[in-house]
Parts: sequence; C-alpha cells; structure tokens
Amino acid sequence: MTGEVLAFSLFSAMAVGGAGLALFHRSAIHSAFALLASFLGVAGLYLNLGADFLAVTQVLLYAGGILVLYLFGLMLVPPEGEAPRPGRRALALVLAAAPVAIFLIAFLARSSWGDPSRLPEPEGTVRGIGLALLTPDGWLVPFEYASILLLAALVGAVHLARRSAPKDDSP
Amino acid sequence: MMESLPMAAWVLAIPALPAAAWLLLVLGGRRAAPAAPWLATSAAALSALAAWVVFLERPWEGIPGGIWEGPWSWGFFLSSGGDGIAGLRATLSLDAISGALLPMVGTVAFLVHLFSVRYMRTDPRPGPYFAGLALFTASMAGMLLVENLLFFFVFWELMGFCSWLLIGHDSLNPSSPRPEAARAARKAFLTTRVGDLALLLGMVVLWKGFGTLSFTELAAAGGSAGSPPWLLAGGGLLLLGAMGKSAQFPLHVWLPDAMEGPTPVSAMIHAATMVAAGVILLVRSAAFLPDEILLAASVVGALTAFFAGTVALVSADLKKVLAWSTISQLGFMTAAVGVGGPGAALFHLHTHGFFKAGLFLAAGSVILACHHRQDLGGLGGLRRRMPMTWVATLVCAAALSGLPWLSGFHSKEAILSLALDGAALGGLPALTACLLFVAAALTPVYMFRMVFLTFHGEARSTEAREASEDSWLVRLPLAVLTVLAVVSARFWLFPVEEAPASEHWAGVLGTTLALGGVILAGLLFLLPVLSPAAFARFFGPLTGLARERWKFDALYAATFPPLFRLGGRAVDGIDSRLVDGLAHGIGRMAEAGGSAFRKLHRGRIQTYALLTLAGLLLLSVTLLLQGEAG
Amino acid sequence: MSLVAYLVVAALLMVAGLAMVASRRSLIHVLIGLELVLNASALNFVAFDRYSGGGQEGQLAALFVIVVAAAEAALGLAIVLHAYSSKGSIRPDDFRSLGDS
Amino acid sequence: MNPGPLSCLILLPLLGAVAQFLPLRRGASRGIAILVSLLCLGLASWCLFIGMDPAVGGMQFVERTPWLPEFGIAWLLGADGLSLILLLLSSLIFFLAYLASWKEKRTPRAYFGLLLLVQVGVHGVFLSGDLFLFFVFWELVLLPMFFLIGGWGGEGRRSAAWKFLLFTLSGSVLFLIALVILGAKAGTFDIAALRELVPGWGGDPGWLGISLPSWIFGLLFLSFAVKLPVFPIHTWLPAAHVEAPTPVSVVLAGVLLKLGAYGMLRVAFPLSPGAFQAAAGCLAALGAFNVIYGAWAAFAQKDFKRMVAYSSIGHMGFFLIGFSALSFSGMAGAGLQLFVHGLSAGMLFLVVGAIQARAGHRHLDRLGGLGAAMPRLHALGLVAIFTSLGLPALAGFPAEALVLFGSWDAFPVAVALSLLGILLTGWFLVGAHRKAFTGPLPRGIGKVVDLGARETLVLAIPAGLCILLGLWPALLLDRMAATLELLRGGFPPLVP
Repeated sequence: MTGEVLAFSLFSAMAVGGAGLALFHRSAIHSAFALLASFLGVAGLYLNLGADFLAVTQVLLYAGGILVLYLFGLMLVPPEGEAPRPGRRALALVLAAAPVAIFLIAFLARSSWGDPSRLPEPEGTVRGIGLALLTPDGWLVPFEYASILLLAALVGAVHLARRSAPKDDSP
Repeated sequence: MMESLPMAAWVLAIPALPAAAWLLLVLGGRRAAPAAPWLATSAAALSALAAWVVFLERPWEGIPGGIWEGPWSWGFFLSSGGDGIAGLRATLSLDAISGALLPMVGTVAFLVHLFSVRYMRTDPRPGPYFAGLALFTASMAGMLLVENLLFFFVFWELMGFCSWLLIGHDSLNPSSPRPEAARAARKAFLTTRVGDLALLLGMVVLWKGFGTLSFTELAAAGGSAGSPPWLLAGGGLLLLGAMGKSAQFPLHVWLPDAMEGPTPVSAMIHAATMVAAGVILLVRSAAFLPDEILLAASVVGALTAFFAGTVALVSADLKKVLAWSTISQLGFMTAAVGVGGPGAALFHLHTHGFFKAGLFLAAGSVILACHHRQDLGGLGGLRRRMPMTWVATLVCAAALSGLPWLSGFHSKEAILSLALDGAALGGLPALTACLLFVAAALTPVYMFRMVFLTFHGEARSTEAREASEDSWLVRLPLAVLTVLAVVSARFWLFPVEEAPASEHWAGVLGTTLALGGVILAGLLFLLPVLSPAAFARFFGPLTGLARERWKFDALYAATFPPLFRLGGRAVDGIDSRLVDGLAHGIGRMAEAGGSAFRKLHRGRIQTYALLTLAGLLLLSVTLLLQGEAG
Repeated sequence: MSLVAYLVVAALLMVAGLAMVASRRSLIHVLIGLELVLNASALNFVAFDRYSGGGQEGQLAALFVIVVAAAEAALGLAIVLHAYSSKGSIRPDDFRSLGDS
Repeated sequence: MNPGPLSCLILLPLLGAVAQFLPLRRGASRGIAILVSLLCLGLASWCLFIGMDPAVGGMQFVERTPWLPEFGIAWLLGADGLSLILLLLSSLIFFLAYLASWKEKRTPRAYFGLLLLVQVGVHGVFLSGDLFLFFVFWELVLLPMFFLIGGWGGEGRRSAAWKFLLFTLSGSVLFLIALVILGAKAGTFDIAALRELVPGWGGDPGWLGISLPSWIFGLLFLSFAVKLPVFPIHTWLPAAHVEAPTPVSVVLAGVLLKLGAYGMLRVAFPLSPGAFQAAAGCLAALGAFNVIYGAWAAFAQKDFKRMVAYSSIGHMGFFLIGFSALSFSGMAGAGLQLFVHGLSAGMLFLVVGAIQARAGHRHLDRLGGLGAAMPRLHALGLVAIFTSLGLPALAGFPAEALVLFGSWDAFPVAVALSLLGILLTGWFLVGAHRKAFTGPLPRGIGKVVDLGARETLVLAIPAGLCILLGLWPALLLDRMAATLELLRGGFPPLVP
C-alpha cells in the first residue's frame, strides 16, 4: 500500500465518478463539467502509468481545448434541447448497462493477464515520443496523416458551422 | 486471252449494266428519280444487246466441257485453306443453257422496262421502281451466268427479294398506299422462302455428299451415285426449292396474289425472271437427281398444270387468269424435266417467256386504257378501240394454246411427246401424261375465254367504252413480242430431246385439243351458243372448288399463321411469365430477406448504440463462459 | 497496482459512455458519451503498453486517439449546430432520414 | 515503356474518358469521343489488314509487362485474327454510337465518359492474354453500362439497369470462382499457359464426382452464357436493350453480346476441351433451341425494339451451333456471325431509334407509311432487315450458310431446326417492315423528316459493310482462317 495505490484510487474515483455524473446529470453544462473531472482523472491515471507527456497532453487538449469547444456548443444550442426528464427509458438503459459492466469486469478479473512481477522504472517519455513521431522510420507518416485529418476536420467544421449561420429556415 | 477479253466484257455487261443502273439509282436517291426510267431502260437495252451478241458469238462452243469461263474469279468464303470451302469460287461462266436463255431474258426485261416508262409515268416513286427492276434483271442474268449452286442460290434469293420489293411497290405509294400489296408481297416472299430454305438445306446435303456445288461436277458425280438416302433427301429438298420458286403445287399460292404488283412487274416475274429460276434449277440438276425425284417432279408438274388450268377457267380477273395460266405452264416445264426432257422444259420456258410477256403487257395496256379496271365482267368490246393490243393478245394466246405454226406449238409438243413416250411405262408416268393432255386441252379454253371476254362482245363498263390505245411506248413492246411469239421457236439452239415414237401422235393430239379448246371457248363466250352458266352447273361443286382455288389459300391461311402466332404467344408467355418470373422470384427472395433485416435499421442512432451495448454484453458473457470451460 | 485495475476503470468509462450515447436525449450528450468511450480506449492502450513492458507504441496510439477525438468533437459539434439550425432540434430521434420507415 | 498498338487501343479511349473531366466547351465531349474512336478504328483496321500476318494463327503484337508478379499476373496483351476482327467491329460500333449520340443533351460529359469507359473494357477483353486482366476489363464494362442504362434510358430504365447488373454480376461471380481456382492451382493467369495446364488436371477427382476441368468449363460457360445470352438466362437482354437509349442499345447488341461469345471461344472452350467436347451436343441443341426460341419470342412482340432484341437471342444461337460443331466452316461461320450480327442488330436498333425519334413511339400496330415518307431510312432499313434475315448477297447469309455447312455432319437435327428459326426471322422482320413502312401514315404521326446527313452516314457505313461482306466474306474470313485452324487444332474433331 503505497502512494501509487492511493493515487490510483483517487484518480480512478475521479474518472469514474465524473463519468457517472455526466451520465446522470440532467443539465448539459453540469455534464460537461463532470466530463472535465473525468478527463483530469484519466490524466492522473496516465501519470500513474508513467506517461507524463500524455497526461499533459490530455489536460491541455481535453480540458483546455475540447471541453471549451463543448461549452461553446452548449452556449449556441439552447438547453431546451434536453428533454425535461430523463425518462424511464433512460433509467432502464442504465440498468441494462450495469450488467454489461458487471460481466465485463468479471471477465477481466477472471482472465490472467500475465502481470510482470516487476515493472520497469518509469522514465521521461517526451524525448522518445518526439523521436518516434518525427523520424521517417517511426510514426512520421501517421503523424502527417493526423495533421491532414485535423486540417480536414477544421475546414469541415468551419464549413458546416458557417452555412448554418446565415441561412435559417430554407431547406 | 487476247480475244477472250472483249467477250468477257460483253458477258460481264449483261448483269453489270443493270446492276450499275441499280447502284446509281440507289445512291442518287431522289435526285436520280427523274432520270430513273431512261437510265434503267437504256441499261436494260444495252444488257439485252450484249446478250444477243453473246448469243450470236456462242463462245462456249469449241471449249471442252462446253463452258466458257470469265477471266476473273475470287474465293467467296476463303481464298485458300479451310476445309474445302475455298473451292467455292465465284466466276462468270457461260454454257449452252445460259446462252440459249439470255436473249429471251434480256429482250423481255428490256421491253418490260420500256413499257414501264409509260405505265409508271404517274407513279410518285419511279426511282425505287426502276432500281428494283434493274436489280431484278441483273439478278436473273447473274443467275444464268454462274455454274455453282451456291452462287445460283445467291441470285435466286436476290430475285426473291426483288419480287418482294416490286410486288409491294404500291404499298409504299405516299398518296394512296395499298396495304394489300404489302400483304401479297409478304406472302410471296415467305412462301418462296419455305422453298428457298429447303434448297439451302438441300445444298448443304449435296455439299456434304459430293464435296462440290459446281453443277458440272455434280452432274459428273451424280451419274454414278445411284440413289442413296442422302441424295434422295438432297434431291427432294432441291425439288421443293424449285417448287417454291416456280409456284408449283402446293407452294403455288403466292403467284396469283403477286398480281398486286404493277402489271409490268408481273410480266417480269412470270416471263423472264423469278418463276423461271425453279425450272432452270431443275434443268441444271436433272443430271444428278435420282429417278425417284424426277418422277416426283413429273407428277407435281402435271398435277399443277391441270389444277392451275381449272382455276384459270373460272377466274374473274384478267391478270389472275394469266397468273394461273403461268402456274399451269410452269407445271408443264417441271413435268418435262421429270419425264426426261430438260431441253424441252427450257424450250418451253423460252417460248413461254415471249408470249407470256406479251400477254401481260397487253393486259397492262388494257388496264392502262381502262383506268385500272381489270375484272373480266367490266371489260369487253375492246377489239376496235385497241387493235394493236387485241392482235398481240390473240397471237400470244394462240401461241400459249399451242396452235400450229406458232412458237408455243413446238415447245409444248416436245413436252407432250416425251410424256406420251413415258406413259407406256404405266402407273404414275401414265397419270402424268393424262394430266398434261387434259391441261393442254384446258389451256385454249381459258385463254380464249379471256380474249373473248376482254376484246369481243359489248363493252360492259364506261371505262371499257371510252378506252383508247396508248402511245408507242406501249405499242412497240407489244408489236415486238407478237412477232417473237410467232418466231421464237426458230432461234432456239439448245438440243431438245426427241421422242420419235410419239412425236407424231402428240402433235396431232395436241393440235386437235388446242383447236377443240378454241372452238369450245368460242361457242361459250364469243357466240351465244352454249351457256357458261349451264356449263358451270354441269361440273357442279367442282366449279365452286376451282373458284376457291381448291381451298388451298384458305387452308394455309387457317393453319400456318395462326399456328405460328400461337407459338409466338406461347413462347412470349413462357418468356415473360416463367423464365423472367423465375428470375424475379429469386430477386424477390433476396428482397424479402433484406426487408427482414431492414426492420433493425430504422435510422435511430441510439438504437444502434443500444445494439452495441447488447453486443458487448453478449461478447463478455460468451468470453466468461468460455473462460470457465477452458 | 495490477493491470486489471486499469482495465476495470476503462471498462466502466466505456460502459458509461455507451449508456450515455444510447440513452440521452440530446446530441451534445451523445457526443460527450463518445468522448468517454474514446478516453476508455486510450487508457487501455497506455495501460497495456506499460504492463507489456514495451516501448511507447501504446502512448503514441493514445496520442492519436486524442487527435481523433479533437477532430471528432469539432466536426460533431459543427454538425450539431448545423442540425439545430436546419431542424430546430438536437434530439437524436428527430434525425432518422437514413432509416426507411 | 513504349506502348504498342494494342496498348494504344486500350489507352486511347481511357484518355478520352479522363479528358471528359476537363472543363470542356459544349460539344467537345462528343468531339473527343469521335476522335478517339476514329483513331481506334484506324488502328484496329491497320492491325487487321496491314499489320498482322494472316498466315500466323497465334497471338501477334504481344506486349508483356509484369504487373503483380507474385500472383503471376501480367499486363499481357495479344491479338489474333479473331480478336482483331472483333476489335474492328467494336471500334466501328463505338464510332457509330458516338456519332448517333450527337444530340445527347443530358450531361454529355458523363455520358461520353461512361461510353468511353465501356470501350476501354471491351477493347481490353478482346486483347487480354492474361485471364486476370481479362476479368478486370470484363468487370470494367459492367458498371458504366449500368449507369448508362439507368441514367439515360427510357421509362423502365431503373429495373432494366438493375436486371442487367444483377444478371451480369451473377455471371461475374461464377467467373471469379473459376478464376480463383485457376490462379490458386496453376499459379499463373497467362491464358496460353493455362491452356497447357488445365487439360492435365483431368485426373483430379474434383468435387461431386465431376472433374476439375469440367467444373471450370461449367463455371466459365455459365458466366459467359449470361452475356451471350443463352436461354434461360437471357431475360436481362430484352429489358436492357429496350430501355437503353439507342446508341447504348447499339453498343449492347453490337459489342457486349460478343464479349460472351469471345469469352467462350477464347477461354471457356479451349481451357477444357474434353468437357467442351462432351457437352458439344448439348450446346448445339441449346443453340438450335435459342434460334427458334428467340425468333418465336420476337414473332410475338409488338414493340419494334423488343422484337429486335429477341432476334439477337436467335442470332447468337447460330454462334453456339457453329462453334460446337468444331469444323472449320462451322467455326468460321460462328466467327463471321459475331461480326455480322454486330452490324445488323446495330443497324436495326438505329432504324428503330430513328423511327421513335419521329413517330414518338415504336409500337408496330400504330406505325405505318414511313417507307414513302422516309425513303433513305427505308432503303437503309431494308439492308438491315434483310441482312438480319439472311438474304444472300448481304453479310448475314455467308455467316449462317457456313454454320449450316459446317454443322450438318455433327448436328443435322440442329441444322434443320435452325432453318425454322430463319424462316420465322424472315416472317417477323418482313411483317415488321410491312407494319412500319407500308400503308398509310397513321393520324397520330405528323410530318416526318427523312434522315439527315449524319444519321444517313451512321446507317450507311454498316450498310455498305453488309453488302461488301455479303459479296466477299473472304475479306474477313481470310484473316481469321489461320486462327481458326489453330483453335480447332486444340480439339479433336467431333466427326472423323
């Protein structure tokens, strides 16, 4: 029982709790902030797993970027979009999701994953990732593909959002 | 070779000039139409001239085998190699048969062209008409100038096409089209095509049997072949082909209907071209046809001669009488080949060509003068108004009836004597002879019935009363053909078989019958001595049967077209219901399966997510159970 | 800590995300659910990477997952905006023209 | 790489199709298509009449470039007498089709582009020496054709296009199965190599008691029979031909049906001569049945176009009879029939198209009098009709006569029965002529204008060829004689 376990408990509680809150809370804004908690929890788990660069990226991108995006989205779409009550259907759904979770966990727990007895010491990952991403032998091509993807998403998002603004009702 | 080239040019000119006229007219289209009559006619005139030159030069004489061959030839299917089909080479060739017939064909064709210039003056489509006539002439000449059955067949079919085109000419008239003409043309084409396809099959059989289609080689090989079954089949099919083309019973039905065509076309078909083809085919193949087939030919010919004669007796239409008389005379020729007289058959074809053309052109003159009135009931008394036409008809009818000193007498006597010679064998040959003599007796009766009803007595309609003879374009061909009807027997060069034993008796009997027939016709129709109605009553139901053409037309009309139409509808039904239905059924099965699965895809995104969850559940449970089992 | 613990956390995140996608009546919630699912998978990548003792391939994959998530969020939200402006609603049930009945 | 004449024949239409993507001026699409097809026509004629050595039966102008060597697939092109003749036919038919599409107004770029793609596929099939390449080009034909029928067709175009696609795709699936078997077992797709290998697999027990070569023969024959077409998998043909726009019908009848025949004589039959020989009797019977069935079905049609479509089924039956007889003349007749049918059916469709353009419909019972009103159409229509019904001195006769001559020894009954088909063909075509061209003009049809210069040219070119070939069929038969001898050498004769 070390700090590692403590940190894991804390961060996993944050991630799962945030997710649950996002799932159950009626208000979209609250859901979004619950999501933020969940993201931060996952970032913490990354740290726990020795992925420091990833943790920072997670915080920057998710918490700093994507979430803001969601907040802007929520500002542009009125809250009436959400139905007044979650409804019984939603409840039933969640009840249906619970056994899935239970069975999944049971399966995961029963399986043998061949845990190594001793994990290598975590080391800084920034240099490794940087080299991997920017050398032609490594992940350079996927990296460039990702940039193209982002560019396309950017253009597409701008295009979609721009067309929605001036035209109102005409189909 | 030096001297054969001019000859080759003459021979080539016979078919090539009309063919060139045809090509010019077809390519020229409407622009060439005004020039069409004289273009085609001059081509036909030059072609006839060439035919006479060739006839007088007789280039085939002195050549071993008696066949003059042109300097050109090409492999039709193949230049070389293959399995023998390269041997089918197209070339011009000229022998005694073609040489003897070419002048008649050329002259008649030219005169028909000339007559048409006047007859078709008001026709709105002179271009197609004269193009068809020119192609017709070229095909007939071409058919005479090949000695290979395959190319013979090519021209044979081309003539069928031309006659279809020309019989149906009036159905394409833009101002007053006559649908009957199209129907008659179709009937002619299809009836002869039955024979043509039989001939095609016969050709295949002969090719496989003899390995050649050259008439000379076939004749050489056929003599020793005996009569194996395949030769019987091949010969029978050949005979069937000839029967279709020459309108022999029972494939005769098309020829009377073909009267729907313009009258000069009838002259062309009946005298010089189309129907002659069947006889020429039989003559050319007589040397290798087995005896059984020749016997069948004689019986068919005699039967046709007799049967068509009876129908001609009661026909109420000027042209129909002539049509049935043609069928009857073709029966004589077919029978002549059957009884061993191909020369006699050709001789009769030659003389018949002139006087039948004369008769048809005279009929055309009458029709022209009477404004397309051609029923015998509405004519009469034209003798004084149309003297030239009357003389031509009289002389030609007399020649057709076989009256002495005229051309028809010689040729018919040759056939009758041969038949009489064979009759000694008894059985079918005797029957043939009997039928032929009866038919010979009928000929003058129906011919002079037509002459008397048309030209003598009182005019029975205003058209007939006001008729007047037309220009020289009509009279000149009639005059020429009248002269030729008298003298054509003098310039016949093909040897005619002789039957010394019966020659005398046949001549006497034939003359007696002919004279008797003329007298009988005179008593019935010229002088009111005997009543035609009483005569008709005397023969009772036979008259009715003859009037209805022995019911063959009705029989065919009631069987074949409905049968084929029924078959067509059945196949169509099977095709659209059963076969296509099967395909549709398979398609529908797939569709049903698809729509069952489609129920899952209603377009609700969240249902899909739910299904993902369900899938996950299924997966984890399965893995869990599997883990337990393992 | 064992690998299973991380896997369990990821599984819970994913089930929560999927349940959100399946149940919530607003397209924005659906998108939030999708983010959870993506996060879960990224976490799995990193955890497996760590416990298999390999290099950094898992982390790189997670990185790409984040990139894809960013693109997805941008486009998804744009679509939601567009859908709202054209239909006046962001209820998933109102968008079913791809279905046939 | 320096492309040879055969590659050019494939690349030229491909370039033409790609060029349709350029921002073109109105009318440039058809200009490109016509130019490309003229070049192809010239090239094909050069290959056939000047370039090739008629004494050689095997492949000439061979081009071989490795493509996917690990699978034994190569860009292997070659042409012999038969394929060059079909190539001449197809480049001519495409030229006529483009010319006949002169007035196409509905997105001409897509239209001409798709037609050019079909031409790429057709040329590729005729020239491929590699079975995989053959398959690729074979499939390339289908989709553009589907869009052409479905996009530019008549009222029932959707279902007709789907029917076409489903039937031909089913055929392709069978082809693909055979292709996979061949490739897996032989390790090469070179047709010449397969011809050496496959007959040796006779000892293979196969499946369900049928030997492997027989399976391959059956699969390939069925897949090609869809295209030929053969009863009972022919029903796509009337639907597609009737609904397609006129130029596309011309291509369908003139070229596409020939693909099926070509596949049979180039692939299905030579790969498993034993199985083919065992089935030859059945194939000839099937051929004779097709001749009668097609003719009789056409007999019952009131729609002129449908009638012509059914007559195609009958005409392709002669190919089966003639080829199955395995005699030189039978095979020569079958080969010539392919060419001639391309011309005659193409012309008939053009004639029907011209009638429909003027009368507004093509129902025979409501037509009439067009012969007097349109003498040019009438004259050219006569050539089409009488070529189709086999009148001597026109090209249909030598083809059918050779089939009859060549098949009599082996299948006398089939030959005799097919004569009934010829008679029926004559009957319904002459009947159609009577209904459409003779008699009075029906009241519904106003003033009709005769063919213009372009339309006349489109019909006059094949009409002239029909007459030329009718008088001198040796022109083409000399070119394919050596090829036929070589092909026939692969089969022991049916009749000693």
